[in-house]
Amino acid sequence: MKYHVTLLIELKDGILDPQGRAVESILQGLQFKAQNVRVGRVLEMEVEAGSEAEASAVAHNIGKALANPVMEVFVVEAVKELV
Amino acid sequence: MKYHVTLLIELKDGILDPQGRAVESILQGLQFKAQNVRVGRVLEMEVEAGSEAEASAVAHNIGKALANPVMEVFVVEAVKELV
Amino acid sequence: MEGTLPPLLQETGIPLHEYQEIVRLLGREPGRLELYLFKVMWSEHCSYKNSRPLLKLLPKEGPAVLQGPGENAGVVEIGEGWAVAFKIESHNHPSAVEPVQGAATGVGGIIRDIVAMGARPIALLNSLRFGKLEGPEGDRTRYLVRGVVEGIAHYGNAIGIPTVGGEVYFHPDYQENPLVNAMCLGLLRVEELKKSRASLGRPVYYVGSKTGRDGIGGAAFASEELSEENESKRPSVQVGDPFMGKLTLEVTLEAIRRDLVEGVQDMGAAGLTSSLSELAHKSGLGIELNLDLVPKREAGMNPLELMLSESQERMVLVPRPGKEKELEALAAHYGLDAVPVAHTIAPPVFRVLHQGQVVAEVPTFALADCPTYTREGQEEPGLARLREADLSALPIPSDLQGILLRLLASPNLCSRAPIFERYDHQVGTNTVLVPGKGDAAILRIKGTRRGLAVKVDANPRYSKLSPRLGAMHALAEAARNVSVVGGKPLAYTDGLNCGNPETPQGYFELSETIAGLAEASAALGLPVVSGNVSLYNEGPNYRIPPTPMVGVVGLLEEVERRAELGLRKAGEFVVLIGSPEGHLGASEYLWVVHGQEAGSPPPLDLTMEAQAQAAIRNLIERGWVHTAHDVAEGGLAVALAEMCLPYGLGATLELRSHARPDALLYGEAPGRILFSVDQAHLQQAVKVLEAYGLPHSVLGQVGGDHLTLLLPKEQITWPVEALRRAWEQPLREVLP
Amino acid sequence: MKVAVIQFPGSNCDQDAVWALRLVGLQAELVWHTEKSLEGFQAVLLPGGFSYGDYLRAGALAKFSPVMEEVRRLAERGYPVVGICNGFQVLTEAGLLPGALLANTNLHFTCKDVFLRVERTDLPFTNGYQPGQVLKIPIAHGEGRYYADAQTLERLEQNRQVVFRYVPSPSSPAEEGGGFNPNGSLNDIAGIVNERGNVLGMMPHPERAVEDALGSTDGRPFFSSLKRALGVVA
Ligand SMILES: Nc1ncnc2c1ncn2[C@@H]1O[C@H](COP(=O)(O)OP(=O)(O)O)[C@@H](O)[C@H]1O
Ligand SMILES: [Mg+2]
Repeated sequence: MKYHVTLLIELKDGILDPQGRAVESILQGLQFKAQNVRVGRVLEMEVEAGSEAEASAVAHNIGKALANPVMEVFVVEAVKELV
Repeated sequence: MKYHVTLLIELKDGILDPQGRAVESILQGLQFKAQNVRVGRVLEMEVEAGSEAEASAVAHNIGKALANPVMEVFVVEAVKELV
Repeated sequence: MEGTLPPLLQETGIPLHEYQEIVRLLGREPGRLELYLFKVMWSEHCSYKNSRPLLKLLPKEGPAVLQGPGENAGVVEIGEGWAVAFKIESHNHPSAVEPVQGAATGVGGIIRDIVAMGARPIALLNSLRFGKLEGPEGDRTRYLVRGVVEGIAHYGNAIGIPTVGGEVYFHPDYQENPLVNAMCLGLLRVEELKKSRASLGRPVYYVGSKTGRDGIGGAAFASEELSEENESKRPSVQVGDPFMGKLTLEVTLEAIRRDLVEGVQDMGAAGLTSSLSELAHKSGLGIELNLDLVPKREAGMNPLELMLSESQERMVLVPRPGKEKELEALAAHYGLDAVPVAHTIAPPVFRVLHQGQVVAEVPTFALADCPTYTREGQEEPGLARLREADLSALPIPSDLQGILLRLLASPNLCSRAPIFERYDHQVGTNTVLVPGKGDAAILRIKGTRRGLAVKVDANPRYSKLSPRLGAMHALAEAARNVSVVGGKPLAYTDGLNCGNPETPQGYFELSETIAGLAEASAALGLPVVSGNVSLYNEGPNYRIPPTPMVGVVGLLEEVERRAELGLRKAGEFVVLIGSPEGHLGASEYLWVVHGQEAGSPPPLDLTMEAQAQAAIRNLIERGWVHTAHDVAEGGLAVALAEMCLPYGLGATLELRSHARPDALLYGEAPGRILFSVDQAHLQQAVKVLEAYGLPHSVLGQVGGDHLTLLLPKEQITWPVEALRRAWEQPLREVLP
Repeated sequence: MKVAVIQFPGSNCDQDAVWALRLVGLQAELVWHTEKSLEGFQAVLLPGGFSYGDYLRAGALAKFSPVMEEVRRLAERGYPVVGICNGFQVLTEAGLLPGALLANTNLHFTCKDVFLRVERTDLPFTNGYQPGQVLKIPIAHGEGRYYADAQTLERLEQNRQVVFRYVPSPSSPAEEGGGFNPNGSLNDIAGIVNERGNVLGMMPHPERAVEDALGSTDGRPFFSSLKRALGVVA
């Protein structure tokens, strides 16, 4: 079966996020009340797996392979079966 | 009240995503069965708003300001009240 | 407090005798925070405790030197009221941990050192060392190469300073410990030279990014061996922000141009601790810092974290009396924090306040006066035997033609375009000799007819087999590279990367390297004006070869009178300065073809070296020579091939000598320079060489699309296209 | 006749643009991005660099700068507006030019000489070139892949809004087959102009090719064209 996976890869807390900082100052300039903006990457993909649990596990391993453990954390945001 | 907002900004379907392709070939090299990988951005931030609906609306406007409609779409992925 | 001492010593890793010295200097036991201030200031990185006595050997004076070692960067006068500031700095350990950010922050850090002198940075260079590309280790090497190159490009391109040169070596001894050194060059008006100084009672401003928990303890960390047990000590990764870097640079330079500041200091390793205590110490004053005023990125940072943070993109500015508001307005214009976090005081102490309490108070001289060490060195056993190996019995390969293709395709000799194409080498529109076009980069100075030539060099194979001779070669070669483009070498900066100085071998390599540099400096008349020492590049199972990365800066009075390395005109004559025979010892050929790293690096006659360099500069200055190239790794055949590649033009040349053909084609020797000259000037050029007392030979003529070499007993021909194919590909596979 | 060179925080080719403009005898002045008026300027140049660090997307944050309203006004009034590299990215982000610039297909910053064919010489920026002339001009960018949807592309081609196109090096036609397009731009587009012909954006850097010392002078007519268009007598 095929699953659609959404994976977020974000900077660890405490690691400087220059992008987030720049976006935040622009948003504040535009009068948005936004704070602590952090910018990360989102990966969307399709994976083959026998079950949702298996797809989750695959997504987890992919996160591990792609995130830089020195600076980043990842979250498996969603796993959905594709029809 | 403060809300935590997660916003995804992604390339429209059909637009060549070389980064997605590069990630896909890395993943396939690692024997993952991943396909149609697309790479976008995730923004996490805190916004002030009177209600969840209002926070959603703010997030929506931020998405509009930051995404480029020529090639991108945005999704307000989550809005959660912060305690 | 007393009771907590033993664990505290364990925690900080300060040796007992140094602790006793601290107690003596203070006249009391230090508190925990105070002890940490000593820990970072007395680290090798900040105190040079093992290298300072040795560095004293280096000649530091010259007529053009405005500022020698001791400030943020060295400064040399270049005429018409202009001066150039430059320095090299290592970021080896951070780059091993996180290659992209490690390299990026290395670039950012060296830029701030140049800016702190009042100079506008105009060029960046880098000197990189990696392990093997082949075999199972290749994956990690490629990961590091990609990351480091990306980091350098990311920071340099965005901040808008061209990366105009550098060098890259692959050698198995760097497998566990890559080296990333960055050099920056800046231009200033002589009257705008700034130092790290403040007068009494002045507010001291913190300008730039907010402070986070970045790289806590990084300076101390950099001086420790990287080992598994150390894992927990790893600081949180420092992230470079070239955007903030650019704003900080503009604020600082504008403040200097408008004469708003009396002193400038960058905040580099050991952050607030080192920048403020050194500023006070150099000014003969004390300083009082209020941590509550420090702009913070994260909540709840304690004094220790604030004092040790190595957050990037921060500067220290001391306004002139009455200029405080103007400085604040200037920073606000660029959207930067500018806060008077400290002020200078008469008692020579570094006093730190936190929430109304004095949390540390130590004499500034005590922090600066780390005990120094002179040790006994001893050469690695077995190395002498390796160096004295008899290579005369080495078989002469039958396929001399194919060897050139192999050498051109070897990682140390192949095209660097896949790397430098990722660097903006033209921003600023001053780069008149871009990477790949010449042995050194040339930058013109707008508004004058002058130009600067710059190159950084070091041959790890030479230094491994003979640290002293290797260091001499590094300086000779960097200077030669500057000379062959037409620049007169003025001074140099050196990045000394070595092993653990506390071992006899590590100390031997460091001291021999410095001794070699000192000897070559004196002979070539080149002072050192700045530099960096990175020690402890060693682990339980490895030690890097001593790697003195020497960055030479030279002046062209007429930037139009310069040479590049490509042969451009058919019919020109190719002339070799020096002997056609090279040495096999420590050569690239010996390694690539025979799999050996042995023998001695070639002998170096510094008098002849200086003459050869003067002669080629003379020929370029006269406008007779537009193409020149030094003969380095890979020998004559490789150098000639490199001259054919830029314009696809070949040559037919005769090498008259009875040496073994492999030594003739691929042997190495210093002081050798190839150039081309048209018929009209050939005789005169030869006369110049004779006047300099230099051996030389006219090898033949430029033309066609083949490189043909006539040896006494055979003739070898290569299509230039075939040479190009071999040379272009290898690094493309690493950096597609 | 004065050209405003806009400085965004993070612009870094601003001084180079001023240098090139002055070299051909135009007056040029730097204008900080918070300025709200461009009174007294007859043309605007948005220079290369990394405005706001190119964070989020190249050019994405600069479009919010106060000066951009005024740039838009001048553009609407028909004044020449040029965006080079990052400036081109800002113009597309701000909607002053159609399309967008995406990450190069090679996924990295690329700095090298490329070849461009001049497709139109009836513009204030190109009147000094010959039709079809091939120029050697450097690029230096990581996000230069021109993209627009099919209708927009077709309209651009029909209206002759493509001004510069990447072409193979005249000396090594071996690159034929696409290798000459450095970033994967659709239709090999290197620079475009708006319908009215007064707003131009291009990824290559003509200001880096204005003197022999820099290896090419092919960018010089770009600035002298502008000077002629602005009616400055040499
Ligand atoms: N190998 C060396 N040769 C010459 N000068 C050196 C060397 N190493 C360090 N120096 C000089 O010692 C001073 C202190 O260096 P460093 O602590 O690296 O400065 P910073 O903290 O400004 O980076 C500088 O002036 C530097 O140029
Ligand atoms: Mg410094």
